[in-house]
Amino acid sequence: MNLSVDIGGLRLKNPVVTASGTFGYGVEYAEFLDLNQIGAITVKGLSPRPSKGNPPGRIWETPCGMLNSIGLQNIGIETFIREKLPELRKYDTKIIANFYGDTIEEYVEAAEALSAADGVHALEMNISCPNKQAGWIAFGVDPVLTEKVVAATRMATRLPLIVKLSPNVTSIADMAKAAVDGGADALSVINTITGMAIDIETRRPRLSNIVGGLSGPAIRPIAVRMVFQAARAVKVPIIGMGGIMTGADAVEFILAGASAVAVGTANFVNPAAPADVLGGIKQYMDRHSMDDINTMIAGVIC
Amino acid sequence: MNLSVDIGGLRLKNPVVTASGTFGYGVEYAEFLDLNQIGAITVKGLSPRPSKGNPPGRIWETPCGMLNSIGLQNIGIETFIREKLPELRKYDTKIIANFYGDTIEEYVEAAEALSAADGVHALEMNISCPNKQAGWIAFGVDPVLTEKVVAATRMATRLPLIVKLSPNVTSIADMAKAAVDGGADALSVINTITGMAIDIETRRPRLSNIVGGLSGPAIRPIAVRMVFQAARAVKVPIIGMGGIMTGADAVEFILAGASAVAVGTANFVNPAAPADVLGGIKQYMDRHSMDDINTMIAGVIC
Amino acid sequence: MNRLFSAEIIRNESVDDRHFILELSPGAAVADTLVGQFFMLKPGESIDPLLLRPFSLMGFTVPGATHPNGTLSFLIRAAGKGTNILKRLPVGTCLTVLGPLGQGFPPIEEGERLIVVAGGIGIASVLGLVKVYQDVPLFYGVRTKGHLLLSPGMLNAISAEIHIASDDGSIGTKGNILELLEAYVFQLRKSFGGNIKIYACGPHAMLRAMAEMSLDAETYISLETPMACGLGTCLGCAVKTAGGIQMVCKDGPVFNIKDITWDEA
Amino acid sequence: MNRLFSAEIIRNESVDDRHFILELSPGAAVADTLVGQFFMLKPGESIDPLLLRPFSLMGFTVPGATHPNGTLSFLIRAAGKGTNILKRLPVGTCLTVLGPLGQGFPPIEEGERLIVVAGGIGIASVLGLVKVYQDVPLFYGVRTKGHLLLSPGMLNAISAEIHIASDDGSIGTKGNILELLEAYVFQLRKSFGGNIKIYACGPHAMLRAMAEMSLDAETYISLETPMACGLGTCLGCAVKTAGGIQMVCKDGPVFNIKDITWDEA
Ligand SMILES: Cc1cc2nc3c(=O)[nH]c(=O)nc-3n(C[C@H](O)[C@H](O)[C@H](O)COP(=O)(O)OP(=O)(O)OC[C@H]3O[C@@H](n4cnc5c(N)ncnc54)[C@H](O)[C@@H]3O)c2cc1C
Ligand SMILES: Cc1cc2nc3c(=O)[nH]c(=O)nc-3n(C[C@H](O)[C@H](O)[C@H](O)COP(=O)(O)OP(=O)(O)OC[C@H]3O[C@@H](n4cnc5c(N)ncnc54)[C@H](O)[C@@H]3O)c2cc1C
Ligand SMILES: Cc1cc2nc3c(=O)[nH]c(=O)nc-3n(C[C@H](O)[C@H](O)[C@H](O)COP(=O)(O)O)c2cc1C
Ligand SMILES: Cc1cc2nc3c(=O)[nH]c(=O)nc-3n(C[C@H](O)[C@H](O)[C@H](O)COP(=O)(O)O)c2cc1C
Ligand code: FES
Ligand code: FES
Repeated sequence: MNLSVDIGGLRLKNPVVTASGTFGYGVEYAEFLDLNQIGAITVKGLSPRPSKGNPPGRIWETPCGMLNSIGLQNIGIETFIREKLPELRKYDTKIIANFYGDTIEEYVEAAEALSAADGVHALEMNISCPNKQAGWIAFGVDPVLTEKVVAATRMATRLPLIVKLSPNVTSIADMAKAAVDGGADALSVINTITGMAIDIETRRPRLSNIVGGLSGPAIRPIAVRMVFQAARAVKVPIIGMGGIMTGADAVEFILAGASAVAVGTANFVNPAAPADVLGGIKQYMDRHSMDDINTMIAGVIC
Repeated sequence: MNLSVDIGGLRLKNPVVTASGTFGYGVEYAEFLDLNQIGAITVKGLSPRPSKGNPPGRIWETPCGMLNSIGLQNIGIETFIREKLPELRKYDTKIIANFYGDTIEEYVEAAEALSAADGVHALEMNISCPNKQAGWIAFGVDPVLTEKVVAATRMATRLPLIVKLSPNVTSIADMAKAAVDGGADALSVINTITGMAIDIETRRPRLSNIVGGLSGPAIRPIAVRMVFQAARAVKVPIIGMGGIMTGADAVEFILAGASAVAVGTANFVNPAAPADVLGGIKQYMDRHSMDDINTMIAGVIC
Repeated sequence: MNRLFSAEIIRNESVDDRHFILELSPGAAVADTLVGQFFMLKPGESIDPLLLRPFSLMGFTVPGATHPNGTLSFLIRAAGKGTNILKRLPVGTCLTVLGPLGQGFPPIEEGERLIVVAGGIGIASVLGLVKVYQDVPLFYGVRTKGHLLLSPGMLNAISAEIHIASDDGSIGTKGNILELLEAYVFQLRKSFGGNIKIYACGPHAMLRAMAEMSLDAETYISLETPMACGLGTCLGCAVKTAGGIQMVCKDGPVFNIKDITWDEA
Repeated sequence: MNRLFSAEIIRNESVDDRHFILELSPGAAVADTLVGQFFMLKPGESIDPLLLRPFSLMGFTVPGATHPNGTLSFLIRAAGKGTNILKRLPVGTCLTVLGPLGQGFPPIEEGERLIVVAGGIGIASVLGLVKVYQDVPLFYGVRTKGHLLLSPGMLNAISAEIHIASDDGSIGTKGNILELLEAYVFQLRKSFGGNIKIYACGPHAMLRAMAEMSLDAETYISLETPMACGLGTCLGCAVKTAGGIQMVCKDGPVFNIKDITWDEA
């Protein structure tokens, strides 16, 4: 059975990767599953300098989902390279470094620093986190700015460049095109959807940041739709994500047009989720006598 | 206890209304609750001429939600006025006629016809149904077109005009402003979010229309956020909706900025839901010794 | 008579690995129910699964001392999320129930002959017919012996004329139940000039095959589609018919087979 | 020793209307657990509620013939969706469990004196301390007699020195347990020159009040925040400390009270 897929020059042994921010720096999960067995580990979003994130009141559960406003807390690229990467290099899997900047210059700086590191196989550029304020967010929702920031970052790295799109837009197809025009080798679809919850007893928002990003099974139908639309709009491979809990969910994304899938919130419910999702995909392929996963990509009949 | 609220000139005895398309033409539910006790009945979306909607494969359940692509099947305004309205006039509640057109002219035509009818108290203009194709959808996602179609319709009626916004946009605040600039007396926030589901066994979309609208508790955090953002952007009252199942959910929307709330998908799970939601709001007000619901509107502390 | 009521589970019994019988004692009087009508049950109190699930009424008992509103019983296949939750609910649990809903099978008039056809779990919708009209022939097709949902003994007790076919021949005739049916109707037609009626429920493929057969009999079938409201208001359970789109929950689930447009249904 | 395992419910017993004791028999060996550490339990198999719920280990039994991996017991308040589901799960149900997680209370050294303080359901986190260190004084505050989660008899069996206060005076001293505590520490300090340690768990308001008291004792408290991963990876369970943001699930839930920044925690 061939499970290997190509994500814009990044060859994965199988299509299951972890979603940034839901799997720490990867090594924390070695206890629960064999990290060598997953396609890639995407690490928590990194910035050139450490970031302390938002004040407490960072997560809240909602129907079949959760809101988070971590605010991109991270140890910074330097510490990541020094402390985490050597650990990660021990595993026979690909490492995708998710990163962001507050300005175009920071994006470029981050991409350069990560590209120079030994053991980073691809970059995932987050232009879409709903927890950052003001101008920043425009990178993820204004196609002109998207193309600009992607193009600048593109110049700064030879690694496969994956751009992670925001679902908080009118047209995911336009955003996908802008990212590809800017030079993206692949797309990640989707990041979290902006939501809000209020404690009716205290009248205060559940999150200190007021709004946060919705993830989990609740958003899956929206994510599948966006993967489908993005896949029809551009030719580059797509990593699909949003509420994947099982192999069947993953297959739905692949049929919709994803070449790989990322497991996110599911890791909190089951720290061995990526392995279980992979197992489910294999079972499905067995049952349908498929011997190459690539024949399934975008296989929806409509 | 004062529960009465004003929705752009439409005075409701209490803030609980039904969401269009989830309560038929109202009378079907007389068996399950006292229709006199709810704030208003919003009827299924009407068009100048009857519409047969989409082929079967119209609904599918998803985690804590459902997709629908009914495609706005309806009996047409004429039949509605002749057959349903006389029945509805027997109840001491307000009737909100939800409607749509395929062109600006049809919007105007619909608004005129409904305004001339005896027993319609307000119009809710649907510019946001994700089940209609092509140009139509632009009314709900392009602020320039929104303002234009609302302004034209505004000229065609003296009834309170409620514009129902699409959540499938980058900025709900901009859409809210456009609708108000066009002349909306109030806004309904939100319609369904475009989603998709695939049957992995047959590889076919679950809906004949491929995509459909996601509703139910799954979308509640997104809806609360949009009500909050819209309420901060404009001064007109807002009818909040999206996944309201209980009184507590309704209170969350009111605190976020809604002056009234609509119960939608919940009616399918519990045909007496509007009465139960109203009961829950009253209990909350009792518990917090509130004697006027208006003091609660937009009461979130942040 | 409120069609929205609460009912207590008084029996939840496995028939085999996948099927179980759920018997409910309603908390309020239930309207008279025609065979072919259905009820919607809420699987537990969670909002996932969200919607009520539709099930045909398989049987009922009349009000009595222990159950002042009688009992309702359903034969259910554990097909997915909701039915698997129902399968595990302990006796004593209270469920939200909506019904009776939809149109049942039209009553059989004097001088008409009824033949009942069931495929698999479809037996649940039509079993009541065999009980009501007594000794009508029942044609029951299953994959294999293990899938027979009622024992031959039980079946024989409700009708003198039971015809069983299984795909693998492990019980009854080997092959398709529709072949037996066709032969039977052909024979019956020779001796009986009146109106022969066939009432059927089973998998989509079986019903579709019946539509393509030229049986000289008026045929009514019970259809299944996903449902939300069960009341004809959401317009979700559409089926294409000769007369345009109809709602399975309100105009059906029983339809004259002639009226169904099969290409997309 | 896998921290992700399945465990069978062997006891699910009401303490009162809102509280219950859940005892589990793990399907695999469980790592040694310090008092103050916690486990996360999955409430049923549904995806709503979605996340695991954190609970302090109240007690355990060592491996034996019936339960080869010992047992774990939790005292739980039915607070919302997840805990209400747990409350109704029948004995024999298997649950997914993750743990032990976090940092427990630091071990007591020779020559130190421990005082344990609990408010309401907080008793679950600290009860183990009273068992482990034997006859340490326990200060236990409740609203009213009915809220006492363990009978006075049970409490006396585990420590000779139980101090109870209730808001309404229906059991123990009327008033705030912290007043009793304050007086006790003041007295103890007169006779004891060594390190006095107070380990506490209870409602946020109680812990905050403790932080504002000037008790001459090193105080450790167990905090609660909503959690997703329990492993320090989601960065969701943040608390503000003197040393910056820390994670309750990994750096805590036990913290030195001095380190907590209360204005926003
Ligand atoms: C009028 C009618 C009568 C029925 N009578 C019976 C009966 O007597 N016994 C019995 O076992 N089953 C019966 N069914 C089918 C039964 O309703 C479905 O098997 C059940 O809803 C599946 O729910 P689930 O949560 O287990 O499956 P899931 O796959 O988890 O359900 C997902 C969604 O799809 C819908 N769905 C899935 N399969 C079907 C289906 N075949 N028909 C309709 N909706 C479906 C569900 O309602 C739900 O909304 C009947 C269906 C209809 C419409
Ligand atoms: C380290 C730790 C130890 C705990 N030990 C115990 C214990 O021994 N006994 C006990 O009864 N309770 C304990 N709690 C609290 C318990 O976890 C919550 O009451 C429970 O998660 C509420 O879940 P729910 O689904 O019933 O409530 P819901 O309100 O439906 O939950 C909604 C969401 O909020 C979170 N949440 C709500 N209240 C709390 C809270 N107080 N603390 C943390 N998260 C919350 C839930 O995890 C969930 O994500 C502990 C909490 C923590 C963090
Ligand atoms: C707690 C949390 C933290 C996240 N942090 C990041 C991040 O740092 N960078 C990023 O690109 N996406 C981040 N995400 C988004 C996820 O990678 C993913 O796109 C999203 O959660 C949808 O997938 P899911 O529903 O499977 O979780 C985060 C999500 C969660 C829940
Ligand atoms: C089956 C169905 C049909 C609907 N039809 C209409 C409609 O005709 N016009 C309209 O404006 N909104 C329609 N809606 C949207 C609802 O009115 C409401 O905005 C949406 O479902 C969100 O609320 P909820 O989550 O409470 O259902 C429909 C929704 C559903 C589920
Ligand atoms: S299920 Fe709603 S119309 Fe039939
Ligand atoms: S719960 Fe995830 S970091 Fe603590």
